[in-house]
Amino acid sequence: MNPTPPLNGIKVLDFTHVLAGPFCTRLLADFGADVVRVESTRHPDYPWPSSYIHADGRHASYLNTNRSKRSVAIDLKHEAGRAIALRLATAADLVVENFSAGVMSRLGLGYETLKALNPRLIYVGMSGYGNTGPRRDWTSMNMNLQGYGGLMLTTGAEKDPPIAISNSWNDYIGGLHACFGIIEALAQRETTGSGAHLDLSQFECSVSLIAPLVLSSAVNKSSPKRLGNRSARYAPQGVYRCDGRDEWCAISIQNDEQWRALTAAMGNPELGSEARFANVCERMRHHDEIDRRIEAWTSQLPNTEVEKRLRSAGIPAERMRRIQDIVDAPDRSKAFARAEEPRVGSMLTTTLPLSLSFSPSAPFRPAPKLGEHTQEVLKDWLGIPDSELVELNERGALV
Amino acid sequence: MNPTPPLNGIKVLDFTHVLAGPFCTRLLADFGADVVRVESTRHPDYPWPSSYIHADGRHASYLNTNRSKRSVAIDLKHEAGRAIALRLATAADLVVENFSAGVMSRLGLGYETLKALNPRLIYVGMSGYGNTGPRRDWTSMNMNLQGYGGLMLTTGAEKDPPIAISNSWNDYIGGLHACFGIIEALAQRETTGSGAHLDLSQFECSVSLIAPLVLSSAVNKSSPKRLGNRSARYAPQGVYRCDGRDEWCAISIQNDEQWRALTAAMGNPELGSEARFANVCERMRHHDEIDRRIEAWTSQLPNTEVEKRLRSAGIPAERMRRIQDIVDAPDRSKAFARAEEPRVGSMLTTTLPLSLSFSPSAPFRPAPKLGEHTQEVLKDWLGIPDSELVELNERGALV
Amino acid sequence: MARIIDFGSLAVAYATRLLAESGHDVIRIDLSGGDALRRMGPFLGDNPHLEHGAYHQFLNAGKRSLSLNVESPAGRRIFTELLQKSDALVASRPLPLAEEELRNIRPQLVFTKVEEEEAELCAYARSGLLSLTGQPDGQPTVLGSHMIYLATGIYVAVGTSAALYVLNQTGQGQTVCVSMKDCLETFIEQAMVEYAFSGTKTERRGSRGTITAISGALPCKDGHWVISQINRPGRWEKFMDWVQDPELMADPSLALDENQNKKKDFIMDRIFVWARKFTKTDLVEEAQRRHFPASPVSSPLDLVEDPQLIARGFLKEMNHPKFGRILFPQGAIASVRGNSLSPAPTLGQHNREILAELGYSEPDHRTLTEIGAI
Amino acid sequence: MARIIDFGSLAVAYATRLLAESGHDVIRIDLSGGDALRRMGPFLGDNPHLEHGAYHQFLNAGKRSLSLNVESPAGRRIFTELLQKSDALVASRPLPLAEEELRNIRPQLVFTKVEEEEAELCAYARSGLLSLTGQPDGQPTVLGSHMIYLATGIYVAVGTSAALYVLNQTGQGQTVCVSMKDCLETFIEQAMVEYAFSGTKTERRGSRGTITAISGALPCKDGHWVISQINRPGRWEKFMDWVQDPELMADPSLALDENQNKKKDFIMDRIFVWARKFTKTDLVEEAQRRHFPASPVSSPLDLVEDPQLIARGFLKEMNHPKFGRILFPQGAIASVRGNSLSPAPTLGQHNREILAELGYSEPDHRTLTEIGAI
Repeated sequence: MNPTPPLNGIKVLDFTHVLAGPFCTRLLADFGADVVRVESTRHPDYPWPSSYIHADGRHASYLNTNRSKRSVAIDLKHEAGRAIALRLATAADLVVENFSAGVMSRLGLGYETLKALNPRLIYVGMSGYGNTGPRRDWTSMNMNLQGYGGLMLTTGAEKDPPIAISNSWNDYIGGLHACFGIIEALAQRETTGSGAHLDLSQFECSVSLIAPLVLSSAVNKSSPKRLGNRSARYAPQGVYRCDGRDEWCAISIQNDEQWRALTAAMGNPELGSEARFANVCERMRHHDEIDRRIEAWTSQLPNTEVEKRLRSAGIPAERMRRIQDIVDAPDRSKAFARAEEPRVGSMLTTTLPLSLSFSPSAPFRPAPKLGEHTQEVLKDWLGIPDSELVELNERGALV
Repeated sequence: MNPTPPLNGIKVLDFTHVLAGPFCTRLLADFGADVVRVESTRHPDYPWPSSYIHADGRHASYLNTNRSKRSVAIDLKHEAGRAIALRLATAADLVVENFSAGVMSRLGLGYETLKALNPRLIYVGMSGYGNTGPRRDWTSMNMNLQGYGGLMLTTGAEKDPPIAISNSWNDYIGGLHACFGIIEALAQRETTGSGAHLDLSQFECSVSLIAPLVLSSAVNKSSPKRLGNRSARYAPQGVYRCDGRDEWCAISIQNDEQWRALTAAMGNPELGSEARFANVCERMRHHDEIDRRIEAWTSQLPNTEVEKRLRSAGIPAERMRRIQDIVDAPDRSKAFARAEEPRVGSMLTTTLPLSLSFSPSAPFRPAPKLGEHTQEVLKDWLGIPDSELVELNERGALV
Repeated sequence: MARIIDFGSLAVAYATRLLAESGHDVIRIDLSGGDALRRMGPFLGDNPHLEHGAYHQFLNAGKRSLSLNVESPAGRRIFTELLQKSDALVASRPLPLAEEELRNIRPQLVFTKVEEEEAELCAYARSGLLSLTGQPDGQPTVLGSHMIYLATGIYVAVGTSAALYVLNQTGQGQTVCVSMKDCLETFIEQAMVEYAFSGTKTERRGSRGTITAISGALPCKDGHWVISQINRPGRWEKFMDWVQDPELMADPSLALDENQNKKKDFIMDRIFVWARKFTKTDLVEEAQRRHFPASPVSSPLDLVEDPQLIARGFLKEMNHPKFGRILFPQGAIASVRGNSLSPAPTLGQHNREILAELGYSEPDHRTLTEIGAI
Repeated sequence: MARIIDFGSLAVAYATRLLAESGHDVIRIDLSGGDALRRMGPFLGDNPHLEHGAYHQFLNAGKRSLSLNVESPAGRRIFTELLQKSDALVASRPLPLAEEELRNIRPQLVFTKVEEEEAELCAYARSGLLSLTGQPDGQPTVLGSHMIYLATGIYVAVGTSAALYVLNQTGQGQTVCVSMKDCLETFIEQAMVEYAFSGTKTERRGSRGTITAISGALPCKDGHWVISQINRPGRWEKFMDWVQDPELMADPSLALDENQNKKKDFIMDRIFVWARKFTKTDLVEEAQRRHFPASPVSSPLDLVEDPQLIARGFLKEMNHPKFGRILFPQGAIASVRGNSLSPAPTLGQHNREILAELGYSEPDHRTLTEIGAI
């Protein structure tokens, strides 16, 4: 038996847009699933305003997020288009959507309808708040979930304003949870023979990541203190300003030995033998003072130098990398790889940052043009003859 | 300050007889207390029938148990004798007695009487069952306490008859507990200024040593299994018959490595690699079989040889020593030492098996002849002039 | 349902938590002295105790606990026997046996080998994410709640689940390798794409959005709220209908993307002045009525009472043996599946039943306790 | 009241138990994974668990528990600070610091250094005691209930108490050395004396006495009882009044010591035949009425209901947080002093209060928990 990717042969009908959904189905594609995006010129995907847009309307983010998938163009508001979508869903293992609550039902593609046609279907909703509950109709964006989901008020120190991450975050968190739920549902289908409806809430995915603090608040009747860059185990710990504009180095002193090594590296070994800094409890008590002492030293040096000196002394230290440091690094990690992308020659794309020793990942394929695979998929999945395709096209269902 | 023994200067008035009491006061004497035995020709001490009795009526056991003490002869049934005893008790720090319940009171030497005369007095009763409770009038001997106190039915294996130790045991246990209680009461007197009445029960001292099993029985409503020579942690463990009449060796295999070493020493290394003996759980299950295998080997060899071979292989093993092996051993332990004893030249006696780095033990002195120190003690403690002593003697109070 | 051994730190614990939410039999191998997870605050009832850690109570819910001294021969043996009866081992701790031995013992094993970073802050700095988090003029800051371990844990769960699916389909075991370092870098995807395609260098912006001009957290009467106003045709006008700010309305050109982006700080400042008169609830409910993505900014304590989390069963009442009736966060997967998790096990709570499953007797159990193997 | 640190195994634990019975503040330093004492069966409720061990529950009653990883720097520091505020350290475990350091840290310390034997059975064989225990024709056997450790423990308590007394009187600290090996040998005193004075070699005799002819345990209708008939003038006749055995009465010379000793097995066999028709209670009560030292032979379960132990408060009802209302053995010293002991502490139960006594804050407590120092 030749090893194949884990989800080889799994047919995914992908109704998702923006980021969380497409990110999830890209993971499925990397695992070898046949992901077919249902798109339409009437409703172009709008992931985020990007500085790169190709002539075919594809943004940079689309190219990265939707590579390795196929695209069928179907006008879901057209009766014949909807009929084709129903037939595709009947042939699919998986339908994924991240519309607002009720949209799929209004299109006649609700779970109950599709389940009746295909009892083995796994149907995944990925809306912001889920399709039930008082917030089901709320719309949400990444920043909403960062705020509502608790990230902003658990990040940063006591008395800081809410702090966000200036990047998508919840989309990835939601997409990863969905991907996990999907593979699990596929496995369980092998035992039960039945599909499933996963009405995922991205909000809940976000809250899950701070759930220990929610639990603590539920029992203790107060939110735990925000620690900022400090630790309850290690002291000192912080991100220290270095020489240069907005340059920083993270340092984490995990034991007394490292503390002494730090003070030695700072040229201040007598600090390391002071009783009031001798152990972690004392250092916690005098953290502010210690931070000032450390920063007086780090601010004289480039962060590369701080990092180098501390690491050679066995101290956990990492300078703050910027995006360009990561992307341009000669020893760039396995998280990114170059993929063929005809529109730009090749592009850097995110990989599955994990490897299975037996099952390979699927090779990268370029993001599709809108409707690029309509004919191919309708033949592959449904065996629809060219004649019928021509007719459907003429009726305007495949746009 | 010259170091002195811990209880230097403490005056002990010792009304004890047989073993538990005299053993306790010998410990006090070794700690430096001035122990004065109240004796009388009318009631000679009768510790146990011994093969050695000196012309002055002292048994071997008396000589060992009552060394380092002084003796005053007082007839407690004589009114003047009792008066002297009361004056001694008034001067004493400690009165120790192990009569049956009520005897001291009938002699007019009960706790309430003495306390009124000497509020700082520590008064210690050491009867079999204590001076209160439904068994207060029961008489008891070492074997009674071995049986009633639980030793006999916790020693040995399931279904064995009761098993005793053919030696005094509970007397030592009771005596040691009393000694501890006494030193504690002395220390507390320093803080409180008050004496105390310690109504010790030798029975309770004995039960204390198996109290974990009593507690277990209280909760589990059944006695725990008797393990004999086996262990709940180690297997195999046992006392194995060796070549010769009634020769034995104790072996305790505390881990898998020792098990393999044992089988190698037995010339049977394949046993050590058998899966069904590979770990302690398996060896517990097959303990009977393993014991047979071990004994088939040990019974071919003198126990000295078994011990030697196993110990050189790093296995805990000790041949069964008999009394004479211990006493005659050239490297005899610190538990015994020779002491001057004019009746026999010198004798082997039991020591305090512990050392204090600053406070020395008191030197050994020979056991007293009956009344040997009457005059001396009455002078030392009470300042009674010779004339009064002569008179008391004449009245027959000091016999 | 697979049997899965959980032998790791935070990322592994969240991965196996997800597997437990999904219905698998997860056995956490606990160190008898209590591992770092059990020792991680905050502590329920403010009691620093191995059974009170909030991370332990959340992450170990739905699992069974076997306390095991894997360094003792008997402990290693139990580990081996458990392995023989398990489908997956998810581990970031040093194993008591070599990797090739695992395969000999259990050829069909899914072995997920996770490299978790020891120094959280350093890992975050190294990944590039630190440069995206914090006030522009202040110290950049790590995400709260040790979230980056849990985020890594989802990848661990995904990889394990995929390998279990392959095992299920083909009988083939395999090793899944996941490094926290790689996982963290994937989360800069959006910034990476912008930079790779057009050289845009994303920087941290406090609590404001990067891509969308009108996006971020703002103070209001009783806390903070978030508005995220995607600029589609007609949206700006609808937004002004609501906000009615004369200075903003004085410049109709702000309806255009590029102008919004140029003046985004000015716009946000005006919205701030307007919004601070209202409560979170007023603002968010009115915004949602008008189809603007808005939301409150919640503290963990706020979330305890969230009607959506309660209505969907994400927060579900549990009668906890130690903490009584509490609202317990079931987790995103359990919530979707309608599962309720058992409370986190006490240390070694399932020793007896797991040993019995491995064929050990009651006396064996006692012996193994006495020798300190469990 | 002294503060005493308990840092040892069984013998030390019994010594410090006695000190706790006596009213001292005893702090047991517990290993965070649970030491051998906590792992020693039998287990209450038959549950092999660190809080269920009968030895732990008895020996640690009345003490406080501080869980401490003395190998960590912070743990060693706490140990040191505790030492500075303590009067005695009773230890058989390896110390986290050298002995001379102890004195530097706390010159007035009473340091009781105990050598406990690892291999109980071997220690017993080596001491000579094994040759005195068991059936004459069968395997000699160790005393039950790990009693020889507790017996050693009394010496440890005595030595510690004496040194504390000296400390109290003079302010002088010192080191007390106790070896289990030496202590065990002292218990052969009686046999040693007989041998040393007259060459008599005592051997084991099952459950019969050695010195007294008519002495030992005999079966009766419902178990066993013990008779110990010391031969004083007139006693034999009084005994015969009761027993009324024609074969014994046929030989009036048995009233003499030497004859009793020569025929002791014959006498005991006759008593056996007579006594097996009666119950323990019948025999013992009648014997005591007639002033013969007799007693029942009790199992641990029998002792739970013993009226004397209950009447004197040796067994006292305790409302145990884990096991409910139970009769709890207070101990021989507590019984004499009328003290009631608190239940054995759970592992680390007093961490908070002891750390507070040492000047640590609540946040310190959390940190020390997180880093695994406690």
